[in-house]
Amino acid sequence: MSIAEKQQQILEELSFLPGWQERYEYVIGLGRQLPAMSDKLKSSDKLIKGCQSQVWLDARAEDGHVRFSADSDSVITKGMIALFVRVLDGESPDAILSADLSFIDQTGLKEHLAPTRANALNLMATQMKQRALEIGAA
Amino acid sequence: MSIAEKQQQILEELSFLPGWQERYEYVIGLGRQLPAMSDKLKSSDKLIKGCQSQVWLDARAEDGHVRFSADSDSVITKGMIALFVRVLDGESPDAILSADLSFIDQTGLKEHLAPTRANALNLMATQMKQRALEIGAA
Amino acid sequence: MAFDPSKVRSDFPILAQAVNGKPLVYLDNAATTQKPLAVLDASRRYYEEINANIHRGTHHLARAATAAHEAARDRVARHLNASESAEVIFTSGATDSINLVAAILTLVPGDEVLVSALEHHSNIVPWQMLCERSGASLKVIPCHEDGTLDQDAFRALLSERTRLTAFTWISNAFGTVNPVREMCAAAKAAGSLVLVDAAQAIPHVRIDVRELDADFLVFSGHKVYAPTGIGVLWGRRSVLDALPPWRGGGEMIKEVTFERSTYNVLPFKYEAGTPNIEGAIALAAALDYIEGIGLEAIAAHEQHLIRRAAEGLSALTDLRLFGPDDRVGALSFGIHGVHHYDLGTLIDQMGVAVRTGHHCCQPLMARFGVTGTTRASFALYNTEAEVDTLIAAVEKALVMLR
Amino acid sequence: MAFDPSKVRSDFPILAQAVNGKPLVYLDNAATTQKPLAVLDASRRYYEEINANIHRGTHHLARAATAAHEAARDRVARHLNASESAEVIFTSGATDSINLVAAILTLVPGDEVLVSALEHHSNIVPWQMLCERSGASLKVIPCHEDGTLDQDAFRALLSERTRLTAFTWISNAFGTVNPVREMCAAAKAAGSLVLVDAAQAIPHVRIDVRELDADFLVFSGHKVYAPTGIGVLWGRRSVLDALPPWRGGGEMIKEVTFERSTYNVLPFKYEAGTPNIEGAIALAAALDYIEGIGLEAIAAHEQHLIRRAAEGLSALTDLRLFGPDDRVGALSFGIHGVHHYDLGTLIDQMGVAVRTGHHCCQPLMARFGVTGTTRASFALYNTEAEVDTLIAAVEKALVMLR
Ligand SMILES: Cc1ncc(COP(=O)(O)O)c(C=O)c1O
Ligand SMILES: Cc1ncc(COP(=O)(O)O)c(C=O)c1O
Repeated sequence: MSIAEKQQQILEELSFLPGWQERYEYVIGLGRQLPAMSDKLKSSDKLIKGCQSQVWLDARAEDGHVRFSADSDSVITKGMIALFVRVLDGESPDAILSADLSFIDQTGLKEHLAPTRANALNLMATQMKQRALEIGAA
Repeated sequence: MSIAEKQQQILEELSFLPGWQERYEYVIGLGRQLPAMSDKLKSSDKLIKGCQSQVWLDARAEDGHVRFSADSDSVITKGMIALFVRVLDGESPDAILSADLSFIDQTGLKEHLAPTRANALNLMATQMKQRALEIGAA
Repeated sequence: MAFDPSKVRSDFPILAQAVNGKPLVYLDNAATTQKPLAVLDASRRYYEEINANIHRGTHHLARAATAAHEAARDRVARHLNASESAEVIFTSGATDSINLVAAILTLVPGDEVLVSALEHHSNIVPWQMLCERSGASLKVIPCHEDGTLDQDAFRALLSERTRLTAFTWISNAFGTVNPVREMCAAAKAAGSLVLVDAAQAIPHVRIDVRELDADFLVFSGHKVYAPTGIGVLWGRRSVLDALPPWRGGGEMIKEVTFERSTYNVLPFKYEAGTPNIEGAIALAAALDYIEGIGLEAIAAHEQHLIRRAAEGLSALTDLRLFGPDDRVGALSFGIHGVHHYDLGTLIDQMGVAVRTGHHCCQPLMARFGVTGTTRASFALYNTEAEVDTLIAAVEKALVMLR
Repeated sequence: MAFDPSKVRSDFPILAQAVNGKPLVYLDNAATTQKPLAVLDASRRYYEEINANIHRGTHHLARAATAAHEAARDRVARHLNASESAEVIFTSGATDSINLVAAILTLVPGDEVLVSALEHHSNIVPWQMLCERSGASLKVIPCHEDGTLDQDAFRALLSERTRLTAFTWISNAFGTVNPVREMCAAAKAAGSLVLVDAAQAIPHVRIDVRELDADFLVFSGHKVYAPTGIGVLWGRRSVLDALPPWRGGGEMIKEVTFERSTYNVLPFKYEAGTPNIEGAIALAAALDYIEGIGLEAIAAHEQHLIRRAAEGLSALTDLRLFGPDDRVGALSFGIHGVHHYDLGTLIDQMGVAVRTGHHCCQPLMARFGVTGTTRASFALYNTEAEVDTLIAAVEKALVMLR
């Protein structure tokens, strides 16, 4: 499935969830399913410090593809990152760099987030592209 | 005439002047009539610095009475001081110290004055009493 | 209950709105309070009737605006029982007031500034900057597990090196009420100047600066039902008269030449430039408003609410309340295994506005080993029903999160 | 005439009043402007709909208030054509902005600060205090008899010792418009930082900070139809990033421990404590208001009025106009043998509000050998008829005074 198709799939899943409660339960569920990063991996260079919650992001190369792992002390934040991981994990650096990640705006989730958290999401997308760029160049 | 009588006289004169224009012309006229102080007398220890206009005040003893002279670069300010001078000039230190100078509030002139100028008037009254005190004690 | 909040809620139009389809429950009052119509009307009337620049004007509006601004100063002085209005200096807020004091003090290496573990960043960072500039050192009064200050440690820290002691009257994070009178007395006995941060105290307790015997007391208008952008520094005249000016500009000077300027007297010495005239007038209206209801009645009502909230919440599994039982204004809690940010996000969806995070008290959070808490804070317009909504919302969020 | 002021006067309820039985003629706009309903409504709507403390809040109102506050910053940045919104720092006014810059600069003996003879006390005293603190010296660009700056002397005063050059765009006392672009270029060529005081420029001329190429530009909201208590410091990022913070407190920090604090990025680094949220939002509304009419149309209208006033007044015996013929905003005059205070007092009785005195420019008054002037200053809502009333009132007062 392409990045665009994965994004489309997420939007469809969300379209079955009309209320805020179901949508948040969906995000919380994604956050729970995303494997926790080992404490060893959670080094400070992996830390993206938000205003209220902390996020760790790791990326490594595997057969020319990028494998992401991520974690957060907030399960909702973690669920939001899981959306990005699901879309970008295992793709090539080029595909990641050219991906349009504005699908997140269509989820309707961002409106419920504090500006700091919404910014954190943008930061997250930027960071994932940055790591893909480094891996592609290596 | 006692100080109280002189004050009463001023209030009566003003009562014939219904409009702001006549009242200001009256004050300006008083300012013009008050003799200018000589530049020699206008030393800095005689200066009471207001926010907008300057006032010089001098007091000297004459046969146990206090003689005031005063000047200002603003003719309206000078006219207001002239009201005090007319009331207090030539009186004994004791009479000056015990005088109730709140008649100025009844002239209706104060309402037209900037707070700084109104304060300057209060300051003026205080200063005249202060000089009378010094002369009485000497 | 002391008074009926339903009678005053219509004074606050903002409270009538729905958030995400649910009635707004505003419990973030320690961050900022909502404004009654009386305050909004006072601001507006100022602009519709008498707005002008003050002090130096000869014209009618300038006189009216000056009189209203100085009457506002008198009103604040009366509220604080200050000896004279000139001791009331208008600033842009509590933070600005504290920075003013920190900027005009001159310390030398060896001097000490004493602050408490409960302080807001605004009552820490200016002193750190002062210490950095001067070589003085910053000492910290520690706190007990229940969020009260260790008074024995405080007394042990006081010495003839203590130049300034700064502490909050009420903690914005935990609602702890410090024994400010005793602390002022102890600090002054040691020869220290004392600054009391009344930012959280001003809406909840009666303040009498003469009885308190501090040297400085600060607060923000926006935490006592007045607008943003206005604050107060009350300072003892004998202390302020001896200190240098801070900001330079119009109004704070007596005479300016390019060679040398001389400075005006209190309060103008510390009020450079055009002040927030509207803000001062609206602050006076806010003080009128709370006194119209009665500060004591308000405090009793808020105490009732905060106790009800504490009781209801402490029944929830794994919930920890911070601060002592006799907290005022703010109630902070944490729930094991649940991030405060997630909790706050979910109850916001239910219309309940609380604050989550470190509340600008990172050192205090570090002391308690947490990155933040969830804080509900109360004002005169809050109701029992709102407290019950808060508790139900937290319960529902916990079901979703666990 | 460029536009019809009678159409906008109803936007300003304060103008409809009578003073001493005569219609108010408000010609003290350089001191402060009146506020249109659009601005008053924006303030009120903020409090009736979205008021909350900003930046750190998770809840709905905090999000809305933060978004509105940051949108106001964007609006100001757009008005100034700033490269980015983060270069716009909200302060409590122009005086506060200048003090901020003076406080964060570090100078040493031998360094020079250059200011002009036209400056307002707010653009003199902070530099005097900086010089006193640092041992640097203050140099003054002199002015010609017509109230324009001596550009040759300015260039001669510039040297590699000049660390900062500060001048006003438009003189509040005389209405002189300085050639700011050329002056910025000259100062920067000499290696000096440049601060432009746009307090009087903001309501009258278009400002483009990128074209101007200064390092700092300051103004107050209240002089551009916005409330008191809000101001702006625009600063070039590369310069501000390299300078230390000023006020300490909430929001301006990244992380606080008692041992050490680290500071936030622009613009927050310079915005300690709860800002004047309402003020910023109302300022944005004021900029929308003037752009809705058109800054160029407003300027043309005001130019028409000021020329009519200059012509009418200069026909009076012994009247002296200060400043050059192409003055903007303010018209200052003196009358031989008549004290400005007396003149102002009498025309106030006729409903005409002008400012008299030194206009916070004592050194400039001393340069011209006067203790003060009478100043009429203009805004978009003034009319030809008001100009004629002014002239007639001055004539009548002169009859009374001579
Ligand atoms: C040229 C100039 N600079 C600075 C100021 C100071 O502005 P504020 O008093 O709003 O801080 C003024 C206000 O009169 C001014 O005219
Ligand atoms: C205890 C305390 N001190 C100081 C402040 C700072 O107040 P402001 O942000 O209004 O300057 C606050 C505000 O949160 C506070 O709670």
